[in-house]
Amino acid sequence: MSTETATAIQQKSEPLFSKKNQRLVSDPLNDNNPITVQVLGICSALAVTSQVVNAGIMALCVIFVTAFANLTISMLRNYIPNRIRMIVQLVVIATLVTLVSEVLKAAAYDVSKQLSVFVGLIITNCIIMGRLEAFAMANKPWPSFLDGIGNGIGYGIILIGVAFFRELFGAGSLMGIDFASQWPLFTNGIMVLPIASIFLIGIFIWIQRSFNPKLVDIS
Amino acid sequence: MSDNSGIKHFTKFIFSLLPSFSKSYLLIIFTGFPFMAFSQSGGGFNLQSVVILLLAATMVLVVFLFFVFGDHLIKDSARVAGYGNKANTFGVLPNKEEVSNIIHHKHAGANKVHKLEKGFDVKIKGKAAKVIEHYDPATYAVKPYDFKGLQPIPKMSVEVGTEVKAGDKLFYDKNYPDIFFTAPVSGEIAEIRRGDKRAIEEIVILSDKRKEFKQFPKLDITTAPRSEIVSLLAESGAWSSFIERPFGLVAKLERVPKSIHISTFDTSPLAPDYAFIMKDRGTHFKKGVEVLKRLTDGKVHINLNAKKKPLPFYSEIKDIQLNWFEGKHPAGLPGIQIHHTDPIDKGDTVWTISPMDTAVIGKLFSEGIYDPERIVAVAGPQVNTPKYYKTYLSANLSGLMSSVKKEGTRFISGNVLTGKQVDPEKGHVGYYDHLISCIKEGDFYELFGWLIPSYPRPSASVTFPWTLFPFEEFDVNTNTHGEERAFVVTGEYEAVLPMDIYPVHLLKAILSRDFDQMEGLGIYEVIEEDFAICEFVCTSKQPAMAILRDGLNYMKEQS
Amino acid sequence: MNPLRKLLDSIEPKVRNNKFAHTVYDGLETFLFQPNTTTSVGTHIKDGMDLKRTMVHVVIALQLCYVLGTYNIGHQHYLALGMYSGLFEGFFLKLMYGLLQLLPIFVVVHLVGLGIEFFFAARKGHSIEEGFLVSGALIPLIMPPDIPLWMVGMATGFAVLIAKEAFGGTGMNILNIALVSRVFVFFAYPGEISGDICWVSYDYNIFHQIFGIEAHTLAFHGWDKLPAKVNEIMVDGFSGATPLALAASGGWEAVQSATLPNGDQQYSIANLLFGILPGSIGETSKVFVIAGAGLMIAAGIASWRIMLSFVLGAAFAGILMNVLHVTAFPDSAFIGVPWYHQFLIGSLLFAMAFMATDPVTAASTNQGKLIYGFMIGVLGMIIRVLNPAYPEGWMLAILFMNIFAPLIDYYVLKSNINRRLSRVA
Amino acid sequence: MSLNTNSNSYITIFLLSMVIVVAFLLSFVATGLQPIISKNEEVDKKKKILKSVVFVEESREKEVFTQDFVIDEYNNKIKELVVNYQGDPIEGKTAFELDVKKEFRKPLDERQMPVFVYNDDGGKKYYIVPLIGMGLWDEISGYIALEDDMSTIKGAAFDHKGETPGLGAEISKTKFSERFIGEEIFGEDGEYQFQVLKGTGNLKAEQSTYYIDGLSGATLTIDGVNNMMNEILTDYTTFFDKVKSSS
Repeated sequence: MSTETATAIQQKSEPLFSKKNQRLVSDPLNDNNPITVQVLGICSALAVTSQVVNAGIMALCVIFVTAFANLTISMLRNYIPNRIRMIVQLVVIATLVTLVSEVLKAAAYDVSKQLSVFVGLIITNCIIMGRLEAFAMANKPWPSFLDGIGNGIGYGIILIGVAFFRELFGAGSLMGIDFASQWPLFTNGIMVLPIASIFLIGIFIWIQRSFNPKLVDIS
Repeated sequence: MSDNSGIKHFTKFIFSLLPSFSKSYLLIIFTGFPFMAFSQSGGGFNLQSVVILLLAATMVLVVFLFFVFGDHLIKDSARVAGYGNKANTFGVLPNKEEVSNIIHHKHAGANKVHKLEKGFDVKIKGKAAKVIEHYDPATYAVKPYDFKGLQPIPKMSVEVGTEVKAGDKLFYDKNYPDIFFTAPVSGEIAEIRRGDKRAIEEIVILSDKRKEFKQFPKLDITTAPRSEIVSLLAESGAWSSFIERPFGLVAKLERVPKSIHISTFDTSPLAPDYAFIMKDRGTHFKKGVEVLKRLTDGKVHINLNAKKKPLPFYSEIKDIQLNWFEGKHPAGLPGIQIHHTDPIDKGDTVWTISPMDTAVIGKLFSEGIYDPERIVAVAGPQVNTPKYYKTYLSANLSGLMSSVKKEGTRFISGNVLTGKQVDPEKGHVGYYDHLISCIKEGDFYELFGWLIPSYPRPSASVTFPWTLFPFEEFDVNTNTHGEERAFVVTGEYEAVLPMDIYPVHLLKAILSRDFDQMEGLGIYEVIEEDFAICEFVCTSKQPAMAILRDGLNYMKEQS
Repeated sequence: MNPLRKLLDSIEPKVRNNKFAHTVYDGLETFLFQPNTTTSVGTHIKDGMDLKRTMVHVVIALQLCYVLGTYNIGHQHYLALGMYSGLFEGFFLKLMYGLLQLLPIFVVVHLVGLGIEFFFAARKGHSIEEGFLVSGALIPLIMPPDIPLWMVGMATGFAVLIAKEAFGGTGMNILNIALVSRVFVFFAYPGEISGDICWVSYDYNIFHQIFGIEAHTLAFHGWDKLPAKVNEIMVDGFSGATPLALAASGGWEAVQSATLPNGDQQYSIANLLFGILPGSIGETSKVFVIAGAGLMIAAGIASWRIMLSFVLGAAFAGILMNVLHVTAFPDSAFIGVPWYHQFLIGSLLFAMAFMATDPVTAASTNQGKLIYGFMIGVLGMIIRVLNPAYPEGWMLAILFMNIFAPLIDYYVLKSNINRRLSRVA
Repeated sequence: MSLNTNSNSYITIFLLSMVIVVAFLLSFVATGLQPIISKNEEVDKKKKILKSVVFVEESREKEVFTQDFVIDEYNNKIKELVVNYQGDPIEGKTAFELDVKKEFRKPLDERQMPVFVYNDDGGKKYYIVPLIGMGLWDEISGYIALEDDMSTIKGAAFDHKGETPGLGAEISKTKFSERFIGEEIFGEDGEYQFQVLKGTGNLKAEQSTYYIDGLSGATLTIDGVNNMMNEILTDYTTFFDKVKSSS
């Protein structure tokens, strides 16, 4: 994430990557993961994780949308009328999602076909709305942007993690490269079904909680 | 009377089966004969099958006649030997009276009998023989722990060395300063034994054997105001024999219960025969009931066993309600009886008292003395000659133990389900107990004990071969027969608890501290002793009574 | 004292400090010996019945199914290959074939299942619970006979891990463990558990080779009978189609008219009753399943309420189907199968006796059990007959009702609560 | 903050300006990308058609069917044709743009039926017919290519929307579609004969060119495939006959 911010101008006294700002990105990766801890955005995690490539592209889309929606809303936060802030947030998200969807159709038609409605459904992804309400409305643009990126990545790693196992054991391939589909072990029908994502996310949560003592008290 | 006649038990058992079709396996065996006959001949009637049928019938007849003649012979020889009228109790077949007792439950007359199908009798060897011996030990001790709902450190009215008479105040609880706990006998306070955190365990009285009683005023029950009756009961120490439901605590002075229940029989394992204990105390009992009538707005309920002929004086009392019950344990517990006759709802208060304590109250009002005479049964497989002892409340145990095997024995004041373990030397009988149970400790391993049990043990499960013979009594021990597990098997609690209550769900509601659910599922209607049989049968070995007490305490705090 | 006891006592100090070793030791010890613990709080005596004994009675009730299942695997194998077509011809050969086919499955199930149980028990510092005794005995019986061992292992692992340990171990699971393992195979490797060829074991595994079962076939019947050519042999007249598949395509007539290569009726009533037919390992025999169910009811271990209402529910739905057949869908074959014959095909009775009655996952109130059983009966029959994709409904119906069992209990309890409240009002 | 962000006029102005900005942005992007997107869609459909006649293993599909290859191959080798039920060509219609699903719902005499004719380098002609029908759960579709005897199958490719993974869903795999190659549809007398059998390992499939193995456990999806092929190919018979007699 550091490459894309290299051009950003040094702001005020606080360094660009202060401890606090680093935490904005690293927190959602583990301690405050939007999927495994906040249990948001599950619907798309179930639907688009049958292949790593799809999941990766979906993750990129979400990272893009969360980051820029956060950025936009944060910049506008003092101008947005409170009564219609939800609508404004929605319009911003919808615009970004439509952009993403169009670009995807042009650049990677196969993937966009497989992701089908789920790109459009990023609009309803609770993570984005949640971050806008909880963070971007009250913070400056740069931290908001970082928060968006962090949450997007937090979402993305779980998505790709789930997709990794689903593709490996469901289709016997990885990143679309088939190497094991002749072995029945790697053509597990459950892994092809969306229900596998529930198990996998559950197992991820299980593993995460048994290694991260901070999370145990939350439940 | 020969109590060891196994054959007699067996025939009794057969007779008890005849009227009830719930246990029909014997019927199946008998109806099996003709079928066997037909199957021999491949179905259809022919000469061969008829012959076999006749042979089978003849065999049954011969066996029956053998029993009848043998029985007559034994009875005749008993008569010759000089047993006189008692000769009728000998023999292999039950006599007429016994049979009619088993088959027709006529004691209840035309009254309604509450037949409780559910329940389980834990049959243990060593029931007390109906012999009374006098017993007056050196020490008696009152144990504050016996009274539920009291602070662990009561306020003492005496100190070591004080001379007391029977009925003199010993201590009271700070929260209920009007209820006194008094000395059962006259003597000197020998010791105030303290336990953890200086809680008082026992107040030991060295008996002077003179039996001096504190004289209380003799109140006229019919005219004295209720408040005076109450305060006399509270002053004398007889008050603490009232147990208040819900929660099963010592009754509060200010409450007026909607009814008072007396259970005149005990179905728990090795239970003393109340009819035997009470048979000479009719006048005091009747007087006591008159007192109880003044205490309640509602009725005094006397709950009788429909299977036994009741003592005559129960039915002589006017203006009370007699309820007849029939069934296995826990049919004799007041909690179950109340559930069926006068259920406790939220806000209700019901008191229970034992018939013996009622008689003590009767004596208090007729003679003006608090005379807590007790007849205590010492019973159990570890006792050589189980019998009854006439003594006073809270007697020391040491002298009772002469006929008991001490090695590897657990001594329990009360029955084996709800009693407390006591020390055979220093221990004293509990306040509410009329029984000392002596059973083996079960601290030994058993190879494949869960699969192939090496000795008979009581069980509600029919997977054990000996459960086919329900007359058998067991030499029990305190082994847990398995480790504690999560609740897995369902329906086993319900099968032994004759109440419209879901015990497992109630316990789960307690564990999850769900106030509304506990109340809704009827926690007010039960106390620990009602769930004792559930805890006994539990295959998961869950501490049902402890959980229930926990829940009751929680409910009390919340309300 | 018992020398075995002495041996255990001498081992104990050595494993005391190792958590895992101690759990294993504890499991072994409590298996061999009833422990010497005595009562401390509450009642002074306890019932002789414990969970181990309860569970082992279910396992005992399954033994007849195991025996017949073992023989049936062998019998169907040789039947499919056109050898020893008489029921008792080649008796020991068939028994041996079945045993060598079943035993590895049984061992794998227990290795995987107990391994996971031991691991979690050690991790939590608990003693090993006996819940897997029953699950482990049930899982092999509901698998197709020629299922690959690794698949059984995975299914068992999945079931124990996801359906049980994740919920907190024995007594806490929501879903029936054995059925979860089967549902795993069903959805993960559908090719292995559907269609006509999976219900008969054609191949020879390594144990068959070691013990010379394959060599026997080779020596006495030639190369033709070896599995490489199985397809041709099948076409010669043996069809692995189960009565269910036949009923689904052609109704009861199709079941009755199926024949073996030698011209005998394949699914006579006697064969259906005794379970001499292709199918999952242990659930084919109606007679032995009923015997096991009877034993469990007599021993008071399984709920007769669930079984009874299950049968009533299935009969009710079956009759309804028959009525529909007459009135609305005269063309649909499966609907027209007489309801009483529905009991003879598929695993209805096995599901009734051993699956629906699992006390942990079933409804826990007595009235609840009646509703629960009835609903399974109705639902299962609907899935079996009306659903085009899933050939048998009980697995899904039971799992479905497992989820609803707490809801049923909730309403039963609520009625109890209302009864109590109405006393006050 | 002096700005009263809650006044009605402010809200109206804010919304209006936002809508205008967003509308401009989106329409700009959409118009810019439209040509690329529609080309993508076109290639996708052409690829499906080509897959039935150019057999490629799944693993190599991505390498072979590149965008350029598809467009070249399709434009150079495929001739589109729309026929009516009597086999006569209908002018003024492009087969590529016909909505097959809608057409096959119409009565036979109103139907416009697309045919794609593939001319391979050796001068041979293959006739590709679209298939559409119902599987177990949802729609199944595909293309089947016939050689110019109008009976031998050159190749087939199937697609589905929601068949059971591992069972019915296998029809979209080349493992299944390659079994069609070389089989025959119509018998000696011109009757429809072809059938996908139940299960695998059928001796009948090895011996006869009219039968192929199905998928074990996916009886109902296979029934769907059979029905679909039977219905649609029978509808084309008059056209096939005409082609045969003309050649």
